[in-house]
Amino acid sequence: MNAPVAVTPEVVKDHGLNDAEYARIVELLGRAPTIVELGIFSVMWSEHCSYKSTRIHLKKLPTSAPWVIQGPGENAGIIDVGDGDVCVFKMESHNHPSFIEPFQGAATGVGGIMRDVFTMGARPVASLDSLRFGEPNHPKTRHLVAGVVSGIGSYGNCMGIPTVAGETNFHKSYNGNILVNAMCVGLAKADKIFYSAAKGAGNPVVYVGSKTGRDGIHGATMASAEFNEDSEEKRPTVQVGDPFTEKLLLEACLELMATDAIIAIQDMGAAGLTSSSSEMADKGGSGIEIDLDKVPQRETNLTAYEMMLSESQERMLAVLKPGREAEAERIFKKWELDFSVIGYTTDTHRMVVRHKGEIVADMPVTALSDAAPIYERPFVKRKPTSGKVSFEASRPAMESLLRLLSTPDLCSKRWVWEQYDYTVMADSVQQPGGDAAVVRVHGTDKGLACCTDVTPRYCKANPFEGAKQAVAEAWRNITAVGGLPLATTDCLNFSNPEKPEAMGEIVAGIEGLGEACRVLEFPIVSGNCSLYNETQGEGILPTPTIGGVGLLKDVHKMATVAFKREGDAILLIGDTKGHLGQSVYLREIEGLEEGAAPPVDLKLEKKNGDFVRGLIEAGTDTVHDIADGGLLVAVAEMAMAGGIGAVLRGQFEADKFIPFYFGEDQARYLMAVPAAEADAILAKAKKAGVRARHIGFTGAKNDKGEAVLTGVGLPPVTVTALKATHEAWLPEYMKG
Amino acid sequence: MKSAVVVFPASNCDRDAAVALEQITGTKPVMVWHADSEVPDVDLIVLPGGFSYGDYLRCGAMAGQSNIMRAVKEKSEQGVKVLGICNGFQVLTETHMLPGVLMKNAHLKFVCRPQALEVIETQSVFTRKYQAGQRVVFPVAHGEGNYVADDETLDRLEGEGRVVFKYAPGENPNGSARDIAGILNEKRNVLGLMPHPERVCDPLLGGTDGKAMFEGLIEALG
Amino acid sequence: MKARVFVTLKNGVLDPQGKAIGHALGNLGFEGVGSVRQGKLIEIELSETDEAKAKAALKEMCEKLLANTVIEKYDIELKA
Amino acid sequence: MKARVFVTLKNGVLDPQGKAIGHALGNLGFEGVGSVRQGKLIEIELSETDEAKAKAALKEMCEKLLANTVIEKYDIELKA
Ligand SMILES: Nc1ncnc2c1ncn2[C@@H]1O[C@H](COP(=O)(O)OP(=O)(O)O)[C@@H](O)[C@H]1O
Ligand SMILES: [Mg+2]
Repeated sequence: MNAPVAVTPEVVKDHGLNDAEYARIVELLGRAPTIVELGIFSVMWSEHCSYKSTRIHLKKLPTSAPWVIQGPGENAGIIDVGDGDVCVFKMESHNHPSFIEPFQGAATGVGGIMRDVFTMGARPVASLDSLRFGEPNHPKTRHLVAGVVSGIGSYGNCMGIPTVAGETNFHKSYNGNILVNAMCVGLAKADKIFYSAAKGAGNPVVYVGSKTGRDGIHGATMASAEFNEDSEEKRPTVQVGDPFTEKLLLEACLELMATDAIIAIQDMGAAGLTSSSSEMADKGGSGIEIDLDKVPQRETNLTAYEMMLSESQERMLAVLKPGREAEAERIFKKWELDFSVIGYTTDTHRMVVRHKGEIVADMPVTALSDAAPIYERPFVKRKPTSGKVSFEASRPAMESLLRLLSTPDLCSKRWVWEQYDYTVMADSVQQPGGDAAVVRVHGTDKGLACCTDVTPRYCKANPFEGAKQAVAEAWRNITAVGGLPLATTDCLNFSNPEKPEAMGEIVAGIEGLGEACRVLEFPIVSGNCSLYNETQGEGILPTPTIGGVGLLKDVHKMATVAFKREGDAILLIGDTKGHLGQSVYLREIEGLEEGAAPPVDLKLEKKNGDFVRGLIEAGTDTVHDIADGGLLVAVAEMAMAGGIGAVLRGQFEADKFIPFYFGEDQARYLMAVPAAEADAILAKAKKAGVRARHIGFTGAKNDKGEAVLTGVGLPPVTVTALKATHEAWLPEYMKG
Repeated sequence: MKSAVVVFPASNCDRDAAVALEQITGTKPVMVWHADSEVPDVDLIVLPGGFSYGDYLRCGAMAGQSNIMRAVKEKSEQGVKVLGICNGFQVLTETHMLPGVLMKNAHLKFVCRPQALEVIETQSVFTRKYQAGQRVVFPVAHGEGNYVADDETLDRLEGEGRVVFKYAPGENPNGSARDIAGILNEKRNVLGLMPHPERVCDPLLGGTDGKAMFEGLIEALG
Repeated sequence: MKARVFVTLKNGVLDPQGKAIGHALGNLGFEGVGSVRQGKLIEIELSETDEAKAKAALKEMCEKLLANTVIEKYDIELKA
Repeated sequence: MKARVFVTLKNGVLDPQGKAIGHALGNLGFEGVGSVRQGKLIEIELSETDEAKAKAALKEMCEKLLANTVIEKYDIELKA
């Protein structure tokens, strides 16, 4: 791209702009765009940056609550967590880059989301990762798992931010299109929040961080185009992450933020300099002029086009109060980072870009934001799957349990999280393996509970109920550790919005999220959409990943899943109807993916959850929500975590074992309480109108004195044997 | 006891170390920047964990060449106690203040987990509050903790009672020679170890086994 | 036969390690150090004695495993 | 002047990375692969034009920073 490129119809098409969109650009400018302007429009109007297919639907999501300080629209969402502390968080996808180069793709995904959080003045305190891979026996899967996990670890570990929770699942629909969703949670002080609105004219615009190279040009447009067979061949330049520089950038930014020199600040993420400069001007109602000759450059002969579209990592743009440049420069030099004043804000509402003495772009700022196309794409809502499910009622439940515990989806993910430093910062009070991670607010007794959740097979069967379930499960996981769920972030991974069926999944999914978030008072404060997740026409399972954040007033009262004492009564909270449709049991044991997704009664969720949280606040310390795999899997997890056995004595008929043990009814929890307190709790539940049953005791042992899991229809198996099965699959698989 | 924590670019356990020290000693340690060339007058210098300089080239290599390490070395020669944790241990071997090197973990992956250790040597200012043979659990979190030295060095370390911590038998997380987790220098005033005692000084974080190290230091150093 | 395979980052790909090394050399007082790039050197012993065949095998190894050709390039050197 | 510095593990020092590569090559079906060792290649641009002086500087860089001579050895190659 060294010689000036003519803007021909082919060039326009290569930029992913259709005829109508191009005509609109010409109309907005009153002339044909230059190549630089075309590039700028193409990234800003891409699906990734403009949300053109989803914007009208996203408007339906609830985004406010008394504790929400900043909803969607900024770099990250912000909620009040009391005492002048605020929590800043967001999740983002890095799916396509991670498929092409798993290590760097995942690493830069983590780096990008961390910048979104610290650009708002927050110190990141926790990182989470929601991962979906293809089938284990697909030839690429192992390599992708290894690369993605070590990429996430290498970035987070070097940054010194604990990676505390996530998900790791496998399904054939992700064979050619894995999902890597990274979430970052940070803490700031309410009076030290930074925004991206560059208000006022004549203020210096400064560039800080790493130098600009030719990294990831077209990254943003790549994330918006369907994969086909030769995109692996095209091999677009992937970005390489430099966590060391990012760590310096974090410290330098926080140091500068401690002064009052900053008017606005924004990281350079997708579409780098283009999106950061135009969005800052747009939000501030100002204009911006930048001179590309002042941009620190890593390579020679970078064109204006390349500089505007480069996605080099670890860079930030800030607008300072006039006269504060030297002070800021001193800080960035101390941290050995590049610093350059590259322009000024103006009052023209235009973005003007100069290069080598010439104006290479000059456009109204709103042309890139408000004027971006919005589509009301046609959609059809598929009928949700339904019908009776078939299963063999007499199949031995214990054998099935052992098999389930060693399936790719239910096995222990220790192999993953042991590659992440989850203890750094010395505030991880609940570590991976529980329902939600809990990170103490440094220097206080408060804790943030966080988790990521979604069950894509439910979303496929019923996009609306499935999306509700994702929110409900996140809410439940936070509740299960004793947290009050406050707000969510999302990563809406769907397939091609230009196909009415897929668009139908998107629309129903967003409606489901909206309903659940409203009823549970769990608003969405940030997030992102990743569309076009399909390979050769085959879409992924709809995967609206939910990242939840909640608050514990006192981390000493946190609950964990591990059984803690022998002789405790095991209580089951919630209704068990034995819903086997779309369950893991049906898929793994019967080989069937059929039936309706479990219905989610949000009022019931709330009632049961509030009841459980109340008990935790009153001292109950052992709680687990019931999710994938059902009740028996949950009991096994509690036994394995505590190294203590259990006996289940069901008052139910023999032909109902399977639905009782493996059904995936929602709104349920298990807890273990001292036996002497069980009756009082059951009475309390009755009063609150919450279904609760005493289903067994902890502490079962065999005649050798070993802890066992046993019960009606369950011949005893030692907890050690359960654990061995549960821990074996992933490390064995990764050995190859 | 007066203490200092050295901060390198991309140190990331500097705060953890400072919090543990403050909690136990009651006074805030002095934070010393890597580009400084002097260490204030203290009784204990901590080289914290992290990824100094991104751990690029070799872990600890670039930090080992920093201004401040010249000063730390001098102080240690005067008898000031130096505690290198994780990346700090790597820096100590890179500056030859401790023998041997820390190579990539034998399985080539980063490993983070609670790690059972055996206290081998209690004749040191760092371990005097532990019992010989005591089992403790400290977290490990490193990609390069595989201690390597020639047999002669290893024999000497063991013979002179300078191996203070070993990974519990059968639980070596990184392939380290003779299960070595932490060693002393000849003068016994410099300790390097891979596991993180500063992350287990609070029952909420999974234990308090690390506390005795800092309590021992206070007892000895006042 | 002995082979040396050099795997280096493609031009234009950011090399954080090289950058940091260059920086450290500067801090150590070395002057006139320009760009620094870090790559891998892999030494392989092969039982194959035919040079052309060995080269072909090595090339395949690079493509399949030794180099990540999205961001790296490789060079092969043979010694009998 | 351009220099290539090769930093490799001394003989006798165990090389888990090399071993893992050897293993992976075996799994991929490559036959006749003997020992595999992995080292570093560092490419440095120098403004120095005198070969002897450049060599001396590079040697010092290796001793001070680029190699850990407890386990590594180094080799310097100069190109004008
Ligand atoms: N990629 C990952 N990174 C960190 N932790 C993970 C990852 N995958 C799974 N985990 C952890 O493993 C545990 C089990 O995961 P999952 O079965 O998805 O939990 P749940 O059913 O409670 O949502 C959780 O504690 C989760 O945080
Ligand atoms: Mg759960």
